[in-house]
Amino acid sequence: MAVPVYRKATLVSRKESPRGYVHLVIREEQIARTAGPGQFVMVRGWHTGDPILPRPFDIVLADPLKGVFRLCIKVEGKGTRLLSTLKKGSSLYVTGPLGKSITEFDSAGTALLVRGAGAAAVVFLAETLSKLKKPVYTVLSASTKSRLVCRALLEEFSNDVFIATDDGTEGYHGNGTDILDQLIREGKVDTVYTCGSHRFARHVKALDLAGKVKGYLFLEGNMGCGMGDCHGCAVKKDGQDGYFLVCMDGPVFRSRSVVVEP
Amino acid sequence: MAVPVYRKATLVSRKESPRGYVHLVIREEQIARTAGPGQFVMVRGWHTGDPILPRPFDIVLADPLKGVFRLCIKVEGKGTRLLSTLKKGSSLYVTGPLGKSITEFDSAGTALLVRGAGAAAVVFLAETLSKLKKPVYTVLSASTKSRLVCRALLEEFSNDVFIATDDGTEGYHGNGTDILDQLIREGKVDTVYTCGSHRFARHVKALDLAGKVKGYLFLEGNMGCGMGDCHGCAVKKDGQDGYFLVCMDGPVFRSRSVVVEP
Amino acid sequence: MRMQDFSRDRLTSVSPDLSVDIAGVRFPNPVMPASGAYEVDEIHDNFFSPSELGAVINKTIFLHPRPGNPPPRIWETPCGMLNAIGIPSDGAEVFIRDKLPALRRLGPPVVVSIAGETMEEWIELAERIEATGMADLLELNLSCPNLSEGIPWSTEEKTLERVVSAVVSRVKLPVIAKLSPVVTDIADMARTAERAGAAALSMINTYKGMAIDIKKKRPALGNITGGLSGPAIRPLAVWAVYSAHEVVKIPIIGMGGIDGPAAAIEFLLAGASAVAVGMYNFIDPFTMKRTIEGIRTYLAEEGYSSVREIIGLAHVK
Amino acid sequence: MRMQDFSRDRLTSVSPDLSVDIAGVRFPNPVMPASGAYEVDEIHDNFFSPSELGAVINKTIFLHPRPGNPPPRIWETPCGMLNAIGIPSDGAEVFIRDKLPALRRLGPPVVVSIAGETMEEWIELAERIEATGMADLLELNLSCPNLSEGIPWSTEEKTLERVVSAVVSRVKLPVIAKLSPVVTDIADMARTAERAGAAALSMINTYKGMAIDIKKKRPALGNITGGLSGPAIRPLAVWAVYSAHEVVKIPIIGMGGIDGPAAAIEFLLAGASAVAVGMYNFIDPFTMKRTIEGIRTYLAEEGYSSVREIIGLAHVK
Ligand SMILES: Cc1cc2nc3c(=O)[nH]c(=O)nc-3n(C[C@H](O)[C@H](O)[C@H](O)COP(=O)(O)OP(=O)(O)OC[C@H]3O[C@@H](n4cnc5c(N)ncnc54)[C@H](O)[C@@H]3O)c2cc1C
Ligand SMILES: Cc1cc2nc3c(=O)[nH]c(=O)nc-3n(C[C@H](O)[C@H](O)[C@H](O)COP(=O)(O)OP(=O)(O)OC[C@H]3O[C@@H](n4cnc5c(N)ncnc54)[C@H](O)[C@@H]3O)c2cc1C
Ligand SMILES: Cc1cc2nc3c(=O)[nH]c(=O)nc-3n(C[C@H](O)[C@H](O)[C@H](O)COP(=O)(O)O)c2cc1C
Ligand SMILES: Cc1cc2nc3c(=O)[nH]c(=O)nc-3n(C[C@H](O)[C@H](O)[C@H](O)COP(=O)(O)O)c2cc1C
Ligand code: FES
Ligand code: FES
Repeated sequence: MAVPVYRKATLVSRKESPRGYVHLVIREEQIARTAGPGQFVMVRGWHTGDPILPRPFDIVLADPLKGVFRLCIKVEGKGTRLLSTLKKGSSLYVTGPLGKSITEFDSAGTALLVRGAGAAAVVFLAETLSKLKKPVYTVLSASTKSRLVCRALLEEFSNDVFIATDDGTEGYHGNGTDILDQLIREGKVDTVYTCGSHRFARHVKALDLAGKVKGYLFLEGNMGCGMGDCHGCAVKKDGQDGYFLVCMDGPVFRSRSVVVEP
Repeated sequence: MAVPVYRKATLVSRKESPRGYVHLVIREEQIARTAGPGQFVMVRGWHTGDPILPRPFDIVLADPLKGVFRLCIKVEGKGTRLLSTLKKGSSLYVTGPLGKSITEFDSAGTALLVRGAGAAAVVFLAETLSKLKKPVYTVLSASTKSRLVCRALLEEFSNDVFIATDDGTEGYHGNGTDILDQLIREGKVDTVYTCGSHRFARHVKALDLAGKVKGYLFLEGNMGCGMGDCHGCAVKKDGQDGYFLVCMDGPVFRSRSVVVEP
Repeated sequence: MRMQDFSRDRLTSVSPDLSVDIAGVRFPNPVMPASGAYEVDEIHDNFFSPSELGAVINKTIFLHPRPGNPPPRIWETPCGMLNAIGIPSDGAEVFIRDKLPALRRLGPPVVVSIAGETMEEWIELAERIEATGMADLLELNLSCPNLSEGIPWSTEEKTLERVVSAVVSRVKLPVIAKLSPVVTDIADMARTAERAGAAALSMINTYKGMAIDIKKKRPALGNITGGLSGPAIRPLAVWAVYSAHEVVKIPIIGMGGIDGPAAAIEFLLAGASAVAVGMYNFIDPFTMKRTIEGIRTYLAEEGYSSVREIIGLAHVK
Repeated sequence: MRMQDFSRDRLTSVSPDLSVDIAGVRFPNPVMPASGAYEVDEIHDNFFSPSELGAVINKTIFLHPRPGNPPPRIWETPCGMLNAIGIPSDGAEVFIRDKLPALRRLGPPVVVSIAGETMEEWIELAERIEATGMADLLELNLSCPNLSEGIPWSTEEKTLERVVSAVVSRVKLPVIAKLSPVVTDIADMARTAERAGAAALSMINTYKGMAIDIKKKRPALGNITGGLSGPAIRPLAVWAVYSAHEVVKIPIIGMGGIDGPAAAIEFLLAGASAVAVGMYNFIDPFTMKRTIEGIRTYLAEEGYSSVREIIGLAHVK
């Protein structure tokens, strides 16, 4: 396993796309060199104060040669707002890579069912699978066309990207799970990763329990440290007592092993 | 009296001179228009956190036409360090002008006895006196030549600037009070303002009590608000019970009216 | 056209009612200054008019003049500050003559904050304030941590009961008991104050703390210890209000680290009927105005027609 | 040449001694983790070696396994955080088999933090830890605010006295009593713990607090309340240590909001013989290392030859 580092790093570029999502490219060579799909970093763009804790973000892509990695951040509250206003050249503190890297790639076909900032979580996996010439089908969902996230990247690494919007402004007018079900019926996928929607998570877990796919969830949780110190990021185990820690046991979990909140 | 405003203002330029002192020029038209000598502003270049309170700084000069005013900040602790790293174009929150403006200018000759950041406090007064064609003699003291603050500005507005350094690297090798005493003996000054040294303050107060000059002190104190809310900036009255508030009753005090700390 | 008029009507009709009732006194909105952290004068009037506040209050007065503590009186801490002001006071006479009439003229209900050094002083001061006819509510500062006279009145149940019931028995004005949080369980103190006849509670005063100046190697404050206020203590204060709300029926004025609408709403949801802003007035003199406006926006966005609907809403039944 | 050698000698001789004595155990330096806020594993070893610490400690264990509280377990607050982890624990057996030997091998003194749900559990657990021969000190977590079993053991003098003296009478290991600050006067509790036989004190555990999620209009934590830690509480914790130092002779391990050397030095000057870093490990995993180095620099610059010279120095006599 790659052991994480804590470093002062430099913001080498920032871009907003779509509105409300900023893409940050950060220079930190060791993280760029050792990160794998599914891993995340803890980022702090402020000194002690309010906010005080670092924030977790998935590594969208890492370029070991250039020594940079990319995040895609949805502007939500205090921390993400501050991060979104950082200017090129600013310093930030990053700890990573954190969490378990995905290491099994032996599926016949993989579906990525994502929505909102959840799209950021699976880009690295899509890239890895595409390098391994494994078929990747992405179902990218949003409320409306202008809220589709990481679309170009996912198109680059997927065999096919299916768009689903709630209002029908682009692609399928309806629920992304319908497209997933269709892909399964067509026998194209035996493995599904999902991120960004509780509804998706419940659906994938049901498919997993029914034996139709191997289902995986990218989970979140309020994180204090990202490295097992605080025990804050608990998620309930399914079928046994106790909790997993998202930062140490995840952030990617087999869907049947965890309780999905309603 | 000019009533203070609380505004988001813009940093239009910053310059370090000498090392460890930054000069900030801030655009805020109302403050620039209404400020008078002896007044100060409370400045915050951060959001809630650590530091949290605004910091007080004397208005070095105000340009009502350009709508800007200037501060000269000695880098001391957290707050001044953060202020010193602000880049041109940054926003800061300013409240001002605060404190009582100096309004008596009928002295025959005025001496300004200053050291360190204390030099920043008297520039505005020197400018005002020079506009009124009143003689101004400045005694500018420092540990060594390279620590002389606001020298060029004081030279511009004073009839004479006498330098005193502890190590003799420039000007008089010794205590600035010797030069002051000489000016008084020569009959050039009947009024003294001092800032930046407890030793100077004690000396001026002694002269004042002895009836040799009208002595005035620029006082400091830990300030929470700068406008009379917190009662934090207390300074003990001399000759009577109780305290003055530096922010409301000062920051400039007749030296005989206050207790000078040892 | 008609459609537009109609929707404008609807918007008007849902503009939420901000008024609250504190012990029979109507506050036009639930936001007031905390005692000792906001002066009514020309400077402040220029930021926004104190007549827009839910209520006004003076810095605690004592019967006799007091000089306050020697400096340093304040010290910054992470997201907070320590103060050991020591309540300088002009005494009752000057207050009644010079300051109270000015507060009265502003419009909002007037809360007069008082403190006594002895039981007799509490009673005399309360009676003198009542006699002016210029106060709507009396707040007993039972909780200042900076007095050398000993521990605050509200950290011991019997003492608290004694002073509150003594004052309540002598005046008709509704009495607010302002409690110290430096106790094992503040809900017990809230219950005691209610039983003793308090018509409302102010919660909380500052927490006892200290800082050390590591350059001087001495306590940073002239008084050695001071009271901690500011956003740092907000989670403690919200809990104090929440736990008191579970056991008392009288209204609570919540405070401790309120820096804007979100924080104020936390207190309302926890069970405060009104809120007070202390330290943050120093940092942003518009905090109270922003808070009033932000509460209004929150209520409108969340579909409430009155602030009273959200008071205590966070309680898990 | 001789001159140079001489001055190098002098420099060496003034390089300050960081070691302290806690209840007869020598800590090579006064900086350790706070229980429950630092794991010893490969990840952390990669930042800096835990063998550089003044002491090591485990997250509090109970006799039997416990799952901990439902999420959300943590919530950020201004300059602090609330936690309601609920002390998930593998229980004594797994701890003694898997974790304790790893702590022991690191080098620094090993403090084992334990808690019981009943008097019998306290005693059994203490005896089992002592029997391993792998602990140097036993820390009794008498102060966790997140247990549903009732109020912390150390908020009531009789209970505190009972549990400390029971454990002390059964084991030879020096016992550290970790106190809750949620009391009217923590100095009383410090005195009680000393009288009951505690060989040292850890001060303080977290303050009871809560936050409300204003979007959900519900308490932010799964457990409703939690414990507040971080720089926000530092002025309260410094006061706790300072006031206890005035009344007890046993050494104090100070903690609460330490984020680097300056904060640690505040605690030492207030009377702590060692310090512990909790929440700040999450924010900057190098905090403890920075703190050790910064204390050394401070001592050298201020001309002290041992950290012991500054312990309690801020007390105004
Ligand atoms: C492993 C992991 C990977 C993530 N990857 C991404 C990503 O790639 N892109 C992205 O936009 N977002 C991602 N998130 C969510 C992101 O961390 C939160 O949106 C962010 O922390 C919110 O911070 P804030 O200050 O803006 O919000 P605030 O609401 O102000 O935060 C307040 C507190 O709540 C916590 N918090 C609030 N919402 C969340 C949340 N959803 N998850 C965890 N903690 C939360 C914060 O850490 C903070 O302590 C990820 C979360 C996790 C756990
Ligand atoms: C009326 C007035 C005018 C001033 N004018 C100038 C000026 O023109 N140029 C200049 O360089 N300095 C000036 N000062 C001093 C300046 O305000 C302090 O140096 C500054 O507040 C230190 O902040 P810090 O965060 O860097 O220091 P820190 O030591 O980190 O501050 C910690 C706390 O102590 C308070 N504090 C520390 N030192 C002082 C001090 N000397 N005076 C007041 N509060 C202090 C701070 O407000 C803060 O709350 C003035 C002070 C006053 C009261
Ligand atoms: C500088 C200062 C002075 C205070 N003076 C008083 C006072 O005179 N009477 C009183 O009841 N409370 C006083 N307080 C306490 C506040 O009213 C309030 O209870 C406390 O500060 C918590 O609110 P905050 O965190 O918003 O400041 C004072 C607080 C500060 C910061
Ligand atoms: C996430 C978390 C978990 C904690 N778990 C424990 C624990 O298991 N046992 C214990 O004695 N204290 C525990 N504490 C309290 C700390 O040891 C410490 O006393 C407190 O957090 C104050 O220090 P700090 O402000 O540096 O965090 C915990 C604190 C945090 C933040
Ligand atoms: S975030 Fe701290 S243990 Fe997972
Ligand atoms: S700084 Fe607040 S009263 Fe002077």
